[in-house]
Amino acid sequence: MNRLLNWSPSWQWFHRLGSPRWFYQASGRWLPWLSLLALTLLLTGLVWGLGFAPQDAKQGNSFRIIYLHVPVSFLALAGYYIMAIAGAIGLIWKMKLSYMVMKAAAPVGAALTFLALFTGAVWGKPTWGTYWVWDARVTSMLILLFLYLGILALQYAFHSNEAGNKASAILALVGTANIPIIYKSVDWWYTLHQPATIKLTSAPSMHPDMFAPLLVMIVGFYCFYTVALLLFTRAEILRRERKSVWVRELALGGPAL
Amino acid sequence: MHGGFSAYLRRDLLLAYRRRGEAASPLIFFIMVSTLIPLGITPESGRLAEIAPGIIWVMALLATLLSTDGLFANDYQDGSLEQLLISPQLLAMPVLGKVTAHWMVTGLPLTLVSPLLGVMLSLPQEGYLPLLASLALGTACLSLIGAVGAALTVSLRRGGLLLSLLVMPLYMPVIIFGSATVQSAIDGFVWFGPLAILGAMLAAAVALCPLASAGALRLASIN
Amino acid sequence: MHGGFSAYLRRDLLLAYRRRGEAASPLIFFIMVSTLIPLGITPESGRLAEIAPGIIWVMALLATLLSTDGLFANDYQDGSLEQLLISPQLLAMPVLGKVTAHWMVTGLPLTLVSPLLGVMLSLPQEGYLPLLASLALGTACLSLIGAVGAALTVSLRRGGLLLSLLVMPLYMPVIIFGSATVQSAIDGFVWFGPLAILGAMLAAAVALCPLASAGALRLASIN
Amino acid sequence: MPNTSLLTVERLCFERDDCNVFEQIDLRVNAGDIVQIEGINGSGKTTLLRLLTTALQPTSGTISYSGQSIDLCRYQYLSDILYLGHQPAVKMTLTAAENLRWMTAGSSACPETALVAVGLAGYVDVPCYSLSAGQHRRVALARLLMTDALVWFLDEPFTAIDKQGVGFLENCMRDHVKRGGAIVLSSHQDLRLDGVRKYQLMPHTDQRGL
Amino acid sequence: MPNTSLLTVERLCFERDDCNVFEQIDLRVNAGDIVQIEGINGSGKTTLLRLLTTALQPTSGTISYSGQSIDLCRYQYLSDILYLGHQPAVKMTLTAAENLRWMTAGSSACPETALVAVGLAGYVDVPCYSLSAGQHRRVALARLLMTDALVWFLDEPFTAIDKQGVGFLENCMRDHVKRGGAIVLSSHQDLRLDGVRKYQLMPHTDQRGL
Ligand code: HEM
Ligand SMILES: Nc1ncnc2c1ncn2[C@@H]1O[C@H](COP(=O)(O)OP(=O)(O)OP(=O)(O)O)[C@@H](O)[C@H]1O
Ligand SMILES: Nc1ncnc2c1ncn2[C@@H]1O[C@H](COP(=O)(O)OP(=O)(O)OP(=O)(O)O)[C@@H](O)[C@H]1O
Ligand SMILES: [Mg+2]
Ligand SMILES: [Mg+2]
Repeated sequence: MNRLLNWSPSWQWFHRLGSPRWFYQASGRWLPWLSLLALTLLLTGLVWGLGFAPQDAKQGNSFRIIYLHVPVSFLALAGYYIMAIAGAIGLIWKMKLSYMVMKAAAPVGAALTFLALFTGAVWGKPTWGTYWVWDARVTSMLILLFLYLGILALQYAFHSNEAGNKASAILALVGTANIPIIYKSVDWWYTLHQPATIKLTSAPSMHPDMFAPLLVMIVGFYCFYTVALLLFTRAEILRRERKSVWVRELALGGPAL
Repeated sequence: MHGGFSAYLRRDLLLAYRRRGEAASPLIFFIMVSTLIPLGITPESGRLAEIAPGIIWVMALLATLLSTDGLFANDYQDGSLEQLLISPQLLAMPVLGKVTAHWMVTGLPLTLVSPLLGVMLSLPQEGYLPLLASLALGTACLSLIGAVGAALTVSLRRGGLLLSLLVMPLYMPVIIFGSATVQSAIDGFVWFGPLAILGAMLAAAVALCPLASAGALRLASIN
Repeated sequence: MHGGFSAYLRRDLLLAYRRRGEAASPLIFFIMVSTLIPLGITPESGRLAEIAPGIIWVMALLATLLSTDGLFANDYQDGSLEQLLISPQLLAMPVLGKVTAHWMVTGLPLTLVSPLLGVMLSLPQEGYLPLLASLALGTACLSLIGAVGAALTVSLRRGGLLLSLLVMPLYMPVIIFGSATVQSAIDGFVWFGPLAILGAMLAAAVALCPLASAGALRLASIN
Repeated sequence: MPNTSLLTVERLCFERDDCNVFEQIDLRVNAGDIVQIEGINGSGKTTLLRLLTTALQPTSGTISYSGQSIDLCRYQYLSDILYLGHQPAVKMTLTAAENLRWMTAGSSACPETALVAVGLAGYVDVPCYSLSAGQHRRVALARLLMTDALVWFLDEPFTAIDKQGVGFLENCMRDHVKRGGAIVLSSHQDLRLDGVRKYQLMPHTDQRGL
Repeated sequence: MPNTSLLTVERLCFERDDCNVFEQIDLRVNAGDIVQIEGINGSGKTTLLRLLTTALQPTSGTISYSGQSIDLCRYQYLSDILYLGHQPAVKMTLTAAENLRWMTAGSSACPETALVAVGLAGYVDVPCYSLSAGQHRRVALARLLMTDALVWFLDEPFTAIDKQGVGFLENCMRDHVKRGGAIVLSSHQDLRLDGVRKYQLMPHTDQRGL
């Protein structure tokens, strides 16, 4: 297996990607562009959505929180899978960088999940009349937050970086199976007891004028997520490689990246 | 030695037998907390009956969770775990043996004593059989999932509550289907559906959890 | 050093700070189990509201109970307890210091986070202030009483669940008056009565529990 | 020193679960003495030391400190002794310096200096979980450099300590007794010090094979 | 023995959290060898033994058993070794005999005989929590009398053992190597055996003070 990795040329990119130093330098080149893109998209989406999109017939202006809520929720979920995949790659190919990405994805994801819950709760007050209901999606989101927190806590509870990385990767993988199960089960369990009075997707197929800014926001948030992930990963790389020659050179005012 | 399965099963049962008082604790915890409920919530039997399936399940879950903590901790402290890690056999088999022993001294007695709590919490007649069946399958799932958490936290001194953070989210599907089994029986629906799902979860857990625990245990020596 | 009170308070806070992840666990346990309840019992806000005060109190009790286990266990294992026992000062003061630290890292955060759970379990508006007040007093009682149990079981390896047997009966009055405080506020009665009783219990516990724990700790070295 | 010795043990008996661990121990420790308790494994050395430090209560017999029963001058006695048991009482999550500062609270000496003296230079601010077995014990042994205690009770102090460390410890003990202190220790190794008095503990005859 | 040695360690490196514990260890252990690993506290003796027993994974370098990398003959290797670490792996609630029977499951020798041989006559059926520190370690050491393992790894086997016990252990080791076995042990004490090869571990220079 190892020999395969070493000799097959098609694996070279993979190996290079595994080098923290290469990644640090490359991501340094991508970052300004990505940040710029994220900023423009988010600003456009926000101004468009909050200022120009038509008002909702039933919900009035309160619906505008959708422009925050939906992208954040999407990314909170997607972020978990990104984290789990990074962990799996780390476990299988013993790739240091992959663990660093996983470690960076945990706080970002946890923050996004919290934001999703928070925006949802704020939105819930005007629409449902209460901040909180035990609906399938809401519950699975809460459990997602717990999973994120568990991974964060586990990571920091270990003294040894290596053990912490492997442990959180294992937990992330076990959790991956859990999210769909939770979602399905809560959905099923809720409908067993009473008809679905509250559905998140109650908004009838959206008006295109409302939907376009939402799309912009979603793409913008994806870019923002990438930027955040890169920043956290770079910080982790510096911390982890602080003893290596290239980081020392960097700290001593080496070539700007 | 069947890859260590039966050896570890027997040893852990012997250890539990030597500390009978301790081994009975989850059971007593289960009973005791269930008596706290009427004190804290309501003594009216009508309202108790409504919440009984859920309460019994939640308490069974907590009792299992609390005893899971000790699954590998003693072995870690006295060096037995290190010996296990360098033994030639596949690690998953001894782990499965230990989990089975754990279930036999916690989940099984809990299941057997649950009808008593049903009486105390005025559980309706139709609920007893599904309660027994769902607890039997469900607590086995809980022991298996708990083993993964216990293995992950074994090298962290006093990981007991961290453990609950890790495994509680993984426990949630079990409790949903567990209490749904009982609830649908009480409401007059067929209760094989949720029970079958519990069975499927158990099958998956038997296959995967010992492997995940074995992987996690190897981390203990690195830390 | 004020008879060791502040020294031990500071040390235990430092230790908790060093293991922040662990120290946050009772809190997380509290939140997590409170989410189990709707899953296990019912998600309807009307019915949740009825049982919310009791559930929150039972869960706060369990969270405190679980973390009590570690109050002296670490010190026993690494030999610090032996050193404490042969130190010249009165044993009760260090014990009180340790219990205070324990309350500050479990009971206090639990109290502060309880309104959040109130929201999740649809606790009626009038219940929040009494919930906070009763939890603040009550968790302090629980920590003090728990210390006696922890001291009694410290020399028994893995006394976690045995501990619960010992202290649970002593916890009952606390939970009765604690949840009664909240319940009577919701029902529109004056809630100072039960709260005052909680306060009296706390005063008695502060006076007696450190002495009882000190006595119990001396037994640990005999075993 | 006058004719009252620092520590006098008279007819000390201890039984555990109706089974005699030892009978009738008589021992005098004067200022300047090093008493090494010897005996095969299980002969009761640890038990004796724990009795002397009041961690255990004797079944009968008396222990006196400067001529006074230690039950009467408990505070004084406990302030004047130092006990290093089997377990080093080192907290894993604290650094070596924090541990030592905490263990010797009230002492005016500097923990960092003591740690460097016991060979832990470079490990002063490292959390103790990442120390080796011998380094753990060294953290605890650093207490000896910082204490004002008159009587030291050391239970197998050389466990896990390397040769150079043993030499250092022996010097430490020599200095202590020169200053008028006294030491009671248990060890299976012979000390390279002059004037060590050995006290041989006989294994109890009352075997537990009932 | 032919020119392949029993255990060959080549260019073994281990780093913990990017901090070298040691670099480039080369070691050959032949049948009949006793290798004593020496070094000051914290020099990495325990770490080396745990690497050799596969409890830790080396950062680089190879360990081979009878000329084959131990990753390839893992089952065979682990069946042929015995490791006694710092902690004796003795269960407190089981009796000495039960502990030993359990630890040596599969062996045909009689645990009671072995316990008597290590000086625990009268303690065979006593729960281990009422044994002294040295007696605990003797229970674990009794494994040496019952095992078929070829290579023994012993981490400070003389800890807490009295003089007579040390002599007994040394005899035990002599017999083992005479039978063609090999022993790698760490100890701060000098062994009174012939032909002990010493391997000196240097403390790692890469100090952790950044
Ligand atoms: C704390 C409460 C809430 C949480 C945790 C939450 C969670 C989520 C999640 C995870 C998603 C996207 C994932 C998916 O599409 O499957 C989502 C989408 C959405 N949410 Fe929420 N939500 C909450 C409250 C609300 C409220 C109060 C409303 C408004 C009535 C709402 C309306 C929506 C809409 C319209 C979508 C997009 C629907 C879709 O494209 O599928 N949510 N929410
Ligand atoms: N769990 C750990 N985490 C981080 N560093 C550790 C850990 N255990 C040991 N070390 C470090 O590794 C080095 C080697 O430790 P090791 O236990 O192998 O030493 P040793 O030679 O066995 O010492 P001793 O003679 O004291 O037993 C030490 O400097 C120690 O500080
Ligand atoms: N907790 C206990 N309960 C019952 N008996 C005990 C306990 N601890 C020790 N003993 C018994 O008391 C006797 C003396 O034990 P002690 O630990 O004092 O021996 P020791 O001389 O220190 O031995 P070692 O050299 O092995 O440290 C032993 O025979 C032991 O079996
Ligand atoms: Mg002893
Ligand atoms: Mg060592």
